[in-house]
Amino acid sequence: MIKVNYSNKPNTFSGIWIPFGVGLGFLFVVLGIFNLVLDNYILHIITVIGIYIIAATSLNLTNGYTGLFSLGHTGFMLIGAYTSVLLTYKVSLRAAYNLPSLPTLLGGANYQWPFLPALLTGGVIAAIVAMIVGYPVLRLRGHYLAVASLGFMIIVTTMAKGMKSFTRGASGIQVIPHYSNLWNVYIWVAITIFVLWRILQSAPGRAMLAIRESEVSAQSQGINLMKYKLYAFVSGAFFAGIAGGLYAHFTRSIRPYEFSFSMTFFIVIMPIIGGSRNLFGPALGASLLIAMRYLLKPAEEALGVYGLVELIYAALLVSVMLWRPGGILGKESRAK
Amino acid sequence: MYGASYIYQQIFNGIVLGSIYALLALGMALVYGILGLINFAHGALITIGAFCFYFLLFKFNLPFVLAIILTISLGGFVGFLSEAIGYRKLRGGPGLSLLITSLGIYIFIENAIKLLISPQPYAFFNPPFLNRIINSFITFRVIDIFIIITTIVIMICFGLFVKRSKIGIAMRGIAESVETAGLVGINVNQVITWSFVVASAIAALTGFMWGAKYGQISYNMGFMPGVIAFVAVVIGGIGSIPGAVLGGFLIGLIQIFTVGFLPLGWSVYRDAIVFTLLIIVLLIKPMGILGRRESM
Amino acid sequence: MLLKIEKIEICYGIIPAVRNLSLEVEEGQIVALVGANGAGKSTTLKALAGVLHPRVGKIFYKDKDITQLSAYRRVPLGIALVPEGRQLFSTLSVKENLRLGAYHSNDKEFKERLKEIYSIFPIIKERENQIAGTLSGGEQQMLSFGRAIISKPKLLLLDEPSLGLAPLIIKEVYKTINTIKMTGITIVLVEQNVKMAMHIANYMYVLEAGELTIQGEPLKLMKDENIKKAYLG
Amino acid sequence: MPVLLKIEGLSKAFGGLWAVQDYSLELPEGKVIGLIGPNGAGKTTTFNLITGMLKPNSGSIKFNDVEIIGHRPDQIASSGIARTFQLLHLYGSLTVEMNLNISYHVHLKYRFIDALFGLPEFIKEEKRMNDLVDLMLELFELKKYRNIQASTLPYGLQRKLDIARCLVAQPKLLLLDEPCCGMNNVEVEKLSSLIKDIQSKFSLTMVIVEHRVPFIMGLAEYIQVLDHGILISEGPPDKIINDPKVIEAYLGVENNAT
Repeated sequence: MIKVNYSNKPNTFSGIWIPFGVGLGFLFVVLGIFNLVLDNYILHIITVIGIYIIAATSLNLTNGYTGLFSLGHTGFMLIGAYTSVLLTYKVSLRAAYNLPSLPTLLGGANYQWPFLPALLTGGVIAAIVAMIVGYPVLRLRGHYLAVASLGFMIIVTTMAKGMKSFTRGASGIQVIPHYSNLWNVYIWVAITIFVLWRILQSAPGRAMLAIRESEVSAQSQGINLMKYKLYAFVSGAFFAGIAGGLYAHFTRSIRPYEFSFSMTFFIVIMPIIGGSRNLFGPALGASLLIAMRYLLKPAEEALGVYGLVELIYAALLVSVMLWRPGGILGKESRAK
Repeated sequence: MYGASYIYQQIFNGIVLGSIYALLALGMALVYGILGLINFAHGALITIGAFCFYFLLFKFNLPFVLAIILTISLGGFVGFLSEAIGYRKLRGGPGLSLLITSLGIYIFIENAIKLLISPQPYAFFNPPFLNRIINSFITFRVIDIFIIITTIVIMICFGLFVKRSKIGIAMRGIAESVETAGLVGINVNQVITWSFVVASAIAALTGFMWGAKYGQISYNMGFMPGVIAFVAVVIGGIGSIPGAVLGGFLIGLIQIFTVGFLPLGWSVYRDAIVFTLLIIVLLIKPMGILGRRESM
Repeated sequence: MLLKIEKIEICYGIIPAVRNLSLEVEEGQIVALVGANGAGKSTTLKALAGVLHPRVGKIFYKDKDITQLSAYRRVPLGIALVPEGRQLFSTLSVKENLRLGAYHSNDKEFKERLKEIYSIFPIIKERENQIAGTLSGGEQQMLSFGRAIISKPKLLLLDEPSLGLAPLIIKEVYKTINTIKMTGITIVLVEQNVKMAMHIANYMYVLEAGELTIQGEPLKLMKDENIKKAYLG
Repeated sequence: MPVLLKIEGLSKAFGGLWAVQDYSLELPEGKVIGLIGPNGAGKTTTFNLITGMLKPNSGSIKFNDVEIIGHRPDQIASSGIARTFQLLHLYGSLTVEMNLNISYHVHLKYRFIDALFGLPEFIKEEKRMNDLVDLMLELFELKKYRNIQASTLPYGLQRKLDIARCLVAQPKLLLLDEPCCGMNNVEVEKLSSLIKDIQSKFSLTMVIVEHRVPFIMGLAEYIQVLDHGILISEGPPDKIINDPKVIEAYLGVENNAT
């Protein structure tokens, strides 16, 4: 018989805040030490990992916990990235960068939104879009949902390419203010994991798990399927929007096709490889895959074998599916 | 506004593109019908077919017909391999694991090509006879006619195969019930392998068509046509092979019309329009145009 | 002995459906398995057909151990099943259904056998090109028989052939079963309709909650008061 | 006793075949009735109609005097109808405790903000849930399996868990669909006494579908017999067992139609 560790009951006030406080303290002490000890290149990688942790963890809310396989997550990241960028972009720079149609939203020539409200707005807009798209699309089952959400991603990227007066089309936006750093990225990592943890420890999270396990049963126990599917999809989209905004303000340049299929593939396989039924599985997958990418990149360039990283990712994915379907942190749970 | 000749030209172009989609959708529908799998790896066969033909004809200077035959065979073989390695063990497990695995196989093949051949696109030269331009009421090249005729021939052969041959009937039987098929004595594994081989062989051939038609091939050329082929299956009606073909032609026409008749800026949206159409169809008629109602 | 089951136990996942069951079938006989809903009759039959495999125990066919042999390999050995609820390929035509029944023979052999089947079931011939799903219940049952017999079985497994059919048609079906028996095919019959089964069977096994309770020749059992009880409980 | 569930003229057809035809039932609060009949008689279909999983072609179902036809299954469940399934639909890869927790869903009214910060409302309701779940684990002797994956439990315990989680939902009406499917006689007897126990403890109103006649005779005060979707007989157990129509449906006595 398989034992699953779920009995820890954090459902008291101190049961929530003590573990979170300890975890948060530990995280930032470690980051502080890293910041002192490690060089900038490695800190850069750690920051990128943080951004992907937010993306992968939030995607896992639908793909892992609710059993809705979405391939549209980067669409929401794109929305978050563009929204926050357009808000933080200096009005005076807009004309210079050929973005004339942009509303000057609040303030004069040198005004620009502060980072936090811009970032939050990006997340909220992504969530609103998820609400609108989710209502029709989430009625579809497994495979259809995968293709429809992939279609959503493609629609979003082509729109970003097509609406030139807002987005500068395929050439993308450069000289984005550099706001994201190790600290605010990891604050958002902590927030994402905390909120997801709370969702999973309360009624909505249990409803999502129920939907994954058996829609028939969930329904007959009073769980409104659409409501909780939307709940998962929209919360996931919000954090995707945040991840997108952090990403844009970290790399300082974005182009529509950055957010298309290959990024989707990375983010989708992170939870699967790390373990999609564990709160920290996606984070582990993200760390592993991104670290691997930075490790192998020099080799790839030196040898001139482009595609090596993706090739290894794909082989890893197929191997995990065949031999360890629960992922690295997953317990073998193929009981029938 | 538009002359008759322009309109016919667009329709013709739409049919050529639609032929390619229809052939892809054919194989996709076959595999989906049997395994319930959206085979993302189907798109990779297009790339494999295109590069295989390119090397055989231009690097090894094989005769055209032989190059085509070898391309098709290689496609079939890759289909066989992917089923044997990737999917067989996962059958009967959670439905999504097949889908995720097919994503993995797609990315694997795509990057294997990128790594082994080139990350840069190749110019695809046609054998000269295919490039001859014919100017009449509408303008076209011999390759266009080649695509249309090949498509028709394949469809007829495929139709006869599925309708008449023992294995074809077994494929339809398995699509209805794997369990019953096993009961009456059908070797289910063998038939499933065959359907992958047939679908992949056809997809490899479309790779050649794509290259010959558009003059450029690259490691990631197969993704979009592969996904669009599945959209064609859904729009036409899951479980219906004629539906898949119809869906393929419909999407081909719509994409060409998007570019041909809408204002210039709209051509960017041609893929987006396909998916918008998909979502609309799924909402209004979830079973597709010719689809049967799936039982509970 | 054509068929011998030795102490099998079969589970659906972890649901035990049949326990410690042993039975024997002699060549040329009709052996009936009867019992209430969920007693394990159909499960036993599925194990004989190879859809399910017992976790414990063995099945011998012509003295050969076939316990773990998969279903499609049993058909060429001469074991065919007429499944519960007929399970035709409802989107295929009548002829195509028969073609799949004769999957192990080539086109020429198929044509010959098709003639034989049509002579046994003339009604099927009339419907040759009709889609199986559009046949009436009785016709579907006949086609289901035809699809099984066309593989030239020595052992025919019938799973609730009267289920969901009108009384008059049930009589037809049982006449057909008798005809099939005359051709020398051994039959294992699973039936809820005990009276019908009693009329036709040479030997009966009564199952209850996955275990064998009573067995014997129908004439003897008919007098047994326990049978009636076994039915209502 | 007030009538809890009132069904009138309920009919459902699948592709032209009547699965349930003109079915009626008046179920007073606190009563247990049994629904029996051969395979395919329409018992499970009736349950699916009551719980909103299927839409009837005609008829009316009133629960607590409210017409529930057209309501979604989750709305019907929230109004106080719980059911088990013949083929178990447990949340297989979740723990036993989680299976029970999920069933309490309809009673949790806190907002997400309460859950997020662990506010009193959240803690109070979750505690209530945990207490009830503990009670059920005790009652159904599942305590030591609390942290075990539901799908790895032995079959008899899975059946028990299915009933236990229905009770966590604190339903006004409980529908049991073949609760002893796949059990041997000893297990059936145990289950029977357990259900009797619970019934008297919580004075539950129940409809039980079952084909094991002794089991149902011991539990139900009133029995309905379905055959081919039609109600062929109803009444107290001793009347049913001697009804020739019932014996015919079960034993399949030859019809004298010719």
